[in-house]
Amino acid sequence: METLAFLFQWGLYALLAVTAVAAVGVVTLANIFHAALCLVAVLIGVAAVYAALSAGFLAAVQILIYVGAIMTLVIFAIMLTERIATPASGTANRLVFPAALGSLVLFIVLSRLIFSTAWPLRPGGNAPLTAEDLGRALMGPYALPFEVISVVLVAALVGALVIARKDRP
Amino acid sequence: MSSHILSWITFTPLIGAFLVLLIPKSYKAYVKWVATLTTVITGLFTLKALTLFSLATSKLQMVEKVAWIPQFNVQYFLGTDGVSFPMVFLTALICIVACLASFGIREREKEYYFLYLLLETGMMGSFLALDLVLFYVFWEIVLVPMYFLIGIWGGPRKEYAAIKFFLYTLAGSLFMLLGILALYFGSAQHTFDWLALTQTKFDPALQRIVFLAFFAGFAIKVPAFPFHTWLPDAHVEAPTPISVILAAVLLKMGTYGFLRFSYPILPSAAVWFQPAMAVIALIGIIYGGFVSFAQTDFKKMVAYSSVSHMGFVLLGLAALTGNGFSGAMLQMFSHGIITGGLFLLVGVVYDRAHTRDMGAFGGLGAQMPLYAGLLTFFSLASLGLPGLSGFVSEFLVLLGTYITSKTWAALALIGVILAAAYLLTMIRKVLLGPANPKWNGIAEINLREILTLVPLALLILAVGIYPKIVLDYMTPAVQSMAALFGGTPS
Amino acid sequence: MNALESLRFFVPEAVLLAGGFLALFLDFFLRNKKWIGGFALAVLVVTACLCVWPDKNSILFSGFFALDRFTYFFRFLALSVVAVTILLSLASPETSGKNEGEYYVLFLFMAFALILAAAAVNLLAIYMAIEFVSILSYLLTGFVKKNPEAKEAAVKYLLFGSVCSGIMLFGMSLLYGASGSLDIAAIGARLGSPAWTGLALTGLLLMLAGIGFKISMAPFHLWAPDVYQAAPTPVTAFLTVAPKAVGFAVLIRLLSASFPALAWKWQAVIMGLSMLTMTVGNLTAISQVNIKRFLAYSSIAQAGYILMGVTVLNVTGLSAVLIYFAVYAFTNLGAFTVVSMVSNQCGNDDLSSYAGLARRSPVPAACMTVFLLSLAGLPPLAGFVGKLFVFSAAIEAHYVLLATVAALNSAAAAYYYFKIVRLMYLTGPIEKTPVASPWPIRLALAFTLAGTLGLGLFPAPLIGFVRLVLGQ
Amino acid sequence: MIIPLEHLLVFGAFLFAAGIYGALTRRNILGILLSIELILNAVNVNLVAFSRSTSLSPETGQIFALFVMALAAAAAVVGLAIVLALFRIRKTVWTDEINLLKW
Amino acid sequence: MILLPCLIPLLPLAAFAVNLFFGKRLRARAAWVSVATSSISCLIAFYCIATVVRTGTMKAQWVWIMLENTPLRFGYLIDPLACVLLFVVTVVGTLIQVYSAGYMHDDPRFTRFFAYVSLFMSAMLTLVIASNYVLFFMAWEVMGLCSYFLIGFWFEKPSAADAGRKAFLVTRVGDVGFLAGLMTLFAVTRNLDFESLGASAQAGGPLLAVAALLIFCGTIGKSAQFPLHVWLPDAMEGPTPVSALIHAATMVAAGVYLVARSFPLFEIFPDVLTVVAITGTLTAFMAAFIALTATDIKKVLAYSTISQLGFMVAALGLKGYGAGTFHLMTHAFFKALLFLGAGSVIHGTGTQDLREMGGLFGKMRHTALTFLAGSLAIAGVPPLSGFWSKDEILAAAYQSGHGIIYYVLLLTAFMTAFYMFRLVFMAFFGKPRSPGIHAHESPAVMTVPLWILAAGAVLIGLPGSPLMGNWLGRFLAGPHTHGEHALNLVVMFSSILAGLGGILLAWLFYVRAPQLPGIVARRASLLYRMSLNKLWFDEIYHVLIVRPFCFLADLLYGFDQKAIDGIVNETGLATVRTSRLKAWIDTYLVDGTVNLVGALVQLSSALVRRIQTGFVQHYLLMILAGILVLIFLEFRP
Repeated sequence: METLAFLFQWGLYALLAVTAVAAVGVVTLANIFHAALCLVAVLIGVAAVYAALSAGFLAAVQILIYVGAIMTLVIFAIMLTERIATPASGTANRLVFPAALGSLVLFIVLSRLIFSTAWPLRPGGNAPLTAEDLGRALMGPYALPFEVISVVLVAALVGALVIARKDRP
Repeated sequence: MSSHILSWITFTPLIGAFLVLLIPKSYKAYVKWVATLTTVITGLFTLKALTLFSLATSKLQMVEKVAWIPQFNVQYFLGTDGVSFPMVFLTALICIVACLASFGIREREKEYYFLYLLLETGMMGSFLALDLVLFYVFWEIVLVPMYFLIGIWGGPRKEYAAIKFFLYTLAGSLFMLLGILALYFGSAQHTFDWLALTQTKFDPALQRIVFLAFFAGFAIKVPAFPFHTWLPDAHVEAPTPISVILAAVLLKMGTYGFLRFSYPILPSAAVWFQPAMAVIALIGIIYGGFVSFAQTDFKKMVAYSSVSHMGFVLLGLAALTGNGFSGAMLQMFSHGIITGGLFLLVGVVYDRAHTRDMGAFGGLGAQMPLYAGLLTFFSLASLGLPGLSGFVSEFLVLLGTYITSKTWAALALIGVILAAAYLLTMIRKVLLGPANPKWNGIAEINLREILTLVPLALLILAVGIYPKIVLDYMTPAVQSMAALFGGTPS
Repeated sequence: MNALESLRFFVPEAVLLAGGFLALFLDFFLRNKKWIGGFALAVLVVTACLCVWPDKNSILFSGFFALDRFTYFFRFLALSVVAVTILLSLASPETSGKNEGEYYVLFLFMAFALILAAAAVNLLAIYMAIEFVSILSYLLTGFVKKNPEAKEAAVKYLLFGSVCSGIMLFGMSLLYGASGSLDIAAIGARLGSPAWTGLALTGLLLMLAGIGFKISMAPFHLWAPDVYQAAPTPVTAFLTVAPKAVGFAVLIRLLSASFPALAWKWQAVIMGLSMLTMTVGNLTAISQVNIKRFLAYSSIAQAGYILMGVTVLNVTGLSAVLIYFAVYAFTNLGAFTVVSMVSNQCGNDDLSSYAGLARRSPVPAACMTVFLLSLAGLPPLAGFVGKLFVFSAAIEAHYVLLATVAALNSAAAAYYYFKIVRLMYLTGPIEKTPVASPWPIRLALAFTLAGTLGLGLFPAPLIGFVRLVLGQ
Repeated sequence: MIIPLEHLLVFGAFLFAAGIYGALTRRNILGILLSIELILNAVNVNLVAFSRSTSLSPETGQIFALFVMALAAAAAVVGLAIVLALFRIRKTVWTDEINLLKW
Repeated sequence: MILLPCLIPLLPLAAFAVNLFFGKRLRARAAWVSVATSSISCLIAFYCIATVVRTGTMKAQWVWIMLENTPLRFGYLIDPLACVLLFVVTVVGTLIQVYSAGYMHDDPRFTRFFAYVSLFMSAMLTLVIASNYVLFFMAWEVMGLCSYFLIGFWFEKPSAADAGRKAFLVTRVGDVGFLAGLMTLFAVTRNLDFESLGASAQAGGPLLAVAALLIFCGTIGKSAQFPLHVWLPDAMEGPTPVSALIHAATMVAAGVYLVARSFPLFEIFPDVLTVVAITGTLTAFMAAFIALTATDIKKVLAYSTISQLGFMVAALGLKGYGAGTFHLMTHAFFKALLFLGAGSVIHGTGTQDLREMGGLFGKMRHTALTFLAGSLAIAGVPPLSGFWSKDEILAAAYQSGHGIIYYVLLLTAFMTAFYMFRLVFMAFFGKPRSPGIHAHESPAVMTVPLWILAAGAVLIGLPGSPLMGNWLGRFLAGPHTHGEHALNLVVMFSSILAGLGGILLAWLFYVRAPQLPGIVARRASLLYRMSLNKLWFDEIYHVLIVRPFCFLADLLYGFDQKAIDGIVNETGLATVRTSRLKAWIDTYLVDGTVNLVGALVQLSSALVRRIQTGFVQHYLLMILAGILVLIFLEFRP
């Protein structure tokens, strides 16, 4: 049991590391297509983290919505707008140095904050949620936001349709 | 009607302004007559108020008070006393005169008279408002028509002059607004009511800050020395009637502000600021005099002479004595009529010759003898010739100042000499000397122009010979003011 | 209150939503799309009529949205702004065409989103409502066909907004983690102790990115000029007012509910940003040549003044914000109404189109002058009342520096407002034909002009109403 | 919890910082959109982690995360639509080429 | 009845108004309006004088304004001193106006001339009877104004226009001192009435001495005393009757009158009196010295006037209150006579240059004879009027103990006789030097006043002479106890000697041996050039005052343009008429916003704009930087 927990723990760390590397890949890889693939990796990695945190429903949604829907869309868009064989040069702008510095400082600041904060941990942690729990919540207290989301999606689709559709004279 | 006489005085021009707007294009010729009639009616209301005015009291008279923004204690509060009434009278008079002088305006007449009458409402309101916010409102209302009047109908650099005038004054008045708000929050009862504020004793530190804030607003309008640079531009570029109003009324709004608000509400700060005020006044007097002397532009010379003469008003204020105050008030009045007249005269010759370069003239005394006589008369009044109003006020200011500081009075006397120097030089260049053949056919000053000047001249003479006719209106107010600063009220 | 109980209070919003879907439905049948605009207007009016003055403040939908007087105020603001925008759109060639139906639908949704945002009292609700407003704004910005600039602006807007909302979300997640709750009042209660200062402040600053983006507060304002310039004029008119208003509503709710204990910290931040915002806005506005871009910077500066009221979050400050917003809405929409008239006629937004406008069409020029003077804060126009109140707030709290900077800024601002006035009155007309003024524009102009003059001359009712809203 | 909360949070912060970096440096607009997804995922990691450890009611964090995903989807749809529309007119997706509007 | 004296100045004022407004219709009758009013004033004045002689001082006062709590009263005060002046001014004034009617006959601005002269009469008479310093000062200034108008009467001539301005400005300097003196006096005594001056001045104190000195500044300016005498010679640009009336007989004597009026104040301070005496003496000598070489007939008389005024001032400074006033009276007559005579000469010959005249005696007999009478009077030949008054002054000097003053004055008296007879000999005797001049006698309207004045010049000394028991002195001294000078034979003898010696020397130089002046001039060339160039006063003032003044004015204006208003305005002026104006306004208008900071604003505007690169990732970087900065600011220790 100990060993399993140990393995699980280190496995999770490894997962985090891999995901982080993939994230770096998303932002640094010269080829946008590769970067998109890296993002898929990150998304899957994050989904795995959700699963590890016993948020299985969320993990599933992550895979379905993100990887399934959004990423397909993105990659489709990439292929629409750019040939895959675009020369690799010049995919980053001239802000690399200040951006790196800024991001680094931001990361350090946030890390320091994270470690210096005494997080008010709930003793024993919250119990894991089932899909049913979430469903009840969405139909209960979160009913209105849930409905609003649907409106947002409708509006977004209507608008996106108008904007993206080809003009016929 | 007489119960709301001050409102009538203030808003009659506004009514007239909208009437002017309503005149259809085909009746364009009547626009100026409607406007003139409006100013005359306003003048009649002022005369009516004159009969109602009691000389016996320093209290506010003909008060009108209605809540305007009750949540903020802002009132529609009009009233008059010896400080404001002469200014109201002056405004009414000058507005009639300048309206007559505007007949030469041919371009965009409707707009012109609309703005002109709007301006009159703003000026009247500024002098009559006794609620600080209301005062500020009127004060700012003045700016906008002024901007257009200079900007549309002005000289070659009109746009520059207009915006410069506008921004200068606006910047100053915004600080004034801050000061007004500071008084509001500094007063226990949270009020903008002038009467209540004068009865409140403010903390000296607050007084100083507010005084400085007010100073920014008022000194720019006066204009006191380092803030005067808008003045030559605005005066020179403005069309003649507007220069007249600028010099005769608008500048007075600054010193009126000191007299009405800064000094009675913030007496300890006034004492604290006394030396600085005197220095600013003296610099204005002497500096203005010298700079006037250096001018070759006729109008600019008169403009700079205003800096010098308004310095006397400030000096009278700085003296903090009864004579100083009455001198300052009288100087406001007499500078109004004198410099107003001078600008009219500059306009007369400019209309004919289309130049204001004094060097281009010469010998006009022979070609336009009537004009020469009037110009000489107003110049002499301006240089403080006894028997004319300028002398009395300068004398009172000097007398008042002398008691406070001999040095100040002595320095101010330099200004008296300077005034003679630049005005006589002007007369020498324009009227005297060999006649310039270029102006041989130049038309003599016409009847309408004379009509605009005569009332002013008569008033100058009357005040100069028997100043009590004006001083009597001011005396109670002066005494209560002097009492604030340790003067002995009788 | 749970969802079912809450619905009773939610009738206006429900009507709005229903109207939106109905309009979408009607779009399939109606050939003349202007009718949909008319329908949308009708929906807005009906909604406004259905709004009932809340006797007491209640929290609806299990703690997501507050139905209080504050919401009530912003409901009206949002509805009026959207209504005026639709009026402008009806007359604008930019927004006319095949897709006009969807356009009005989006605006009805927008009204709904705005009200939600103003009512949100929960981080989730705040995020959702703001994101909803943002998404609709991106869409509306890029709505014009074949306008590369509009598309470009939409892209910039989208990228900028997404990053900002990402940053805000991160801040929200931290706050949530530290407090264990998404309710802004609960956050305030949990994070009140000094031990939480660091985290709460970081959370707030990160959230400021999102809210600052909405209210175009420096340094989060950079998107605004580009977007305002390129978006269709009615949309720009809308964007300069409504999203800002709800941004301020959210900011006020957040600061007063979640961070009252940190006031001594954030007041300095907001004050600094207020001065920065007005200065940057004014300085940059001076050298603009495009009227919409010019008004964009002006609106940035105006946001700076409004932030003065936020800095002093007491009754004076809050009434200052609300009053300023009311007058600013009228004034700015009024200015854009005239801009819309001119650009409908001239087809461009160059300042040079305004040369000699006073000769071409005196009435619009005079109205524009009134609006600009009001923006400059000159009495007796509405803008002055707003200025009076924000200055009062600063002076009352003894923020002399803030007041001084604001005063200097106002003077500088007057300069560039007068630049337009100068063009209209002091220069000759390039073209002689007067600009057209169809009835929707006239209606909008009359409405905004009445507001600008009326609120300036008789501000007492508005102030009374605002006091009532604030429970005084 | 298998690993300390702080470690998860640092992971989230890293994703966040990386996303910010990407948003700042990617020349391709789609690259920026990818980076924004990274940021949103960072937030979601945080939310889920908090919902397990500090949240007063367990479901809030996860539901928030769900909403973030949904809204991200909506934003992505709109974003891609706008990018496509832009590409159609300007034939570019590179940020430094979309600067018609400035100053 | 109480208002009767008020008519004295008001009548000429009415004449002024009538002539000014109805002059066009009056034409030649204008002169008679002036003369008539003046004559009536003269009669009223005589009546008043008689009243004063019989019953003592006449006075009345009304409140003019309130100076805080002190009322400032205006009114008249006719005491013996005022009587003397009233007599002089009305009589001489009227005569000169009669003369002017002839002299100015052909001038196109004939009516204007009489308007001015009437205004002057009004002001002068007001001054004479004024009861109060302020009213006095007001009249004083109006007189100055009339002087300005009349000097510049022929304003088409630049030199006349300039001279008027110079006169006004120079006297203004003195007037300002006078005004300051008034204020000082008021501040100390709270009283500006003449009548109670003696009583209120008893308080004393150094400030009062300063007041006296400052008041004396007025005299220096108005009576052309050193160092402000420079305006008077230039004032001769005016018509000659004006020179006679204003710049010889009356106005310039007002300064002396001022000192006499303020005598109760002055006599408290011996040091001040000494200053007055020295100023007077210096002026008298200096002017006489310059007059020695002057060649313009009016300039000689002008310097002579200055010199004689110096005598009067010196007399007052030497406590010779009666002597000074007496000389004022006699001088008014003989100097008016001399000027009118000179006017007649100019009228007859058309030139003012002595070197072109000569041998006029035969052609202008009336003029010559009367002129000779005047010259004898001024030279101090007994028993003409000048002798008596000058003798009294010399006696006062002799007794004062200031020996040097006495000798200087005596020398001056000698020089006076010399230059006057130099003038007489050059103009009336010898042969005509310039062939182009065809002299003719003036009409009766001019010669009759000459004769009347000549009679005055001869006889007017009598009331003050020992022959009439010093009546005038006693009359004047009524309130004062001093001023009595016993007949002093030494002084009288030396005075006669000086006068006759001067005449003799002049005869020697200009009749007997005409080559002598040239020789003397070569021998004492420095002295000669000093005299000829009027001691370089004008040049020195030009360098020391006028040039720095103008320079300062230009400098300050430049400062105003450049430093205060920014360099932009200068450029603006240059580009006003170019099409660049608009661009210029746009570029520099910010100057208006905060003036000096203007350019800065424009610059920062340009800089701030640059942030808006249009490049979305720059914006994002700004956000990041902004947040980081805020975080650091908030978490700094």
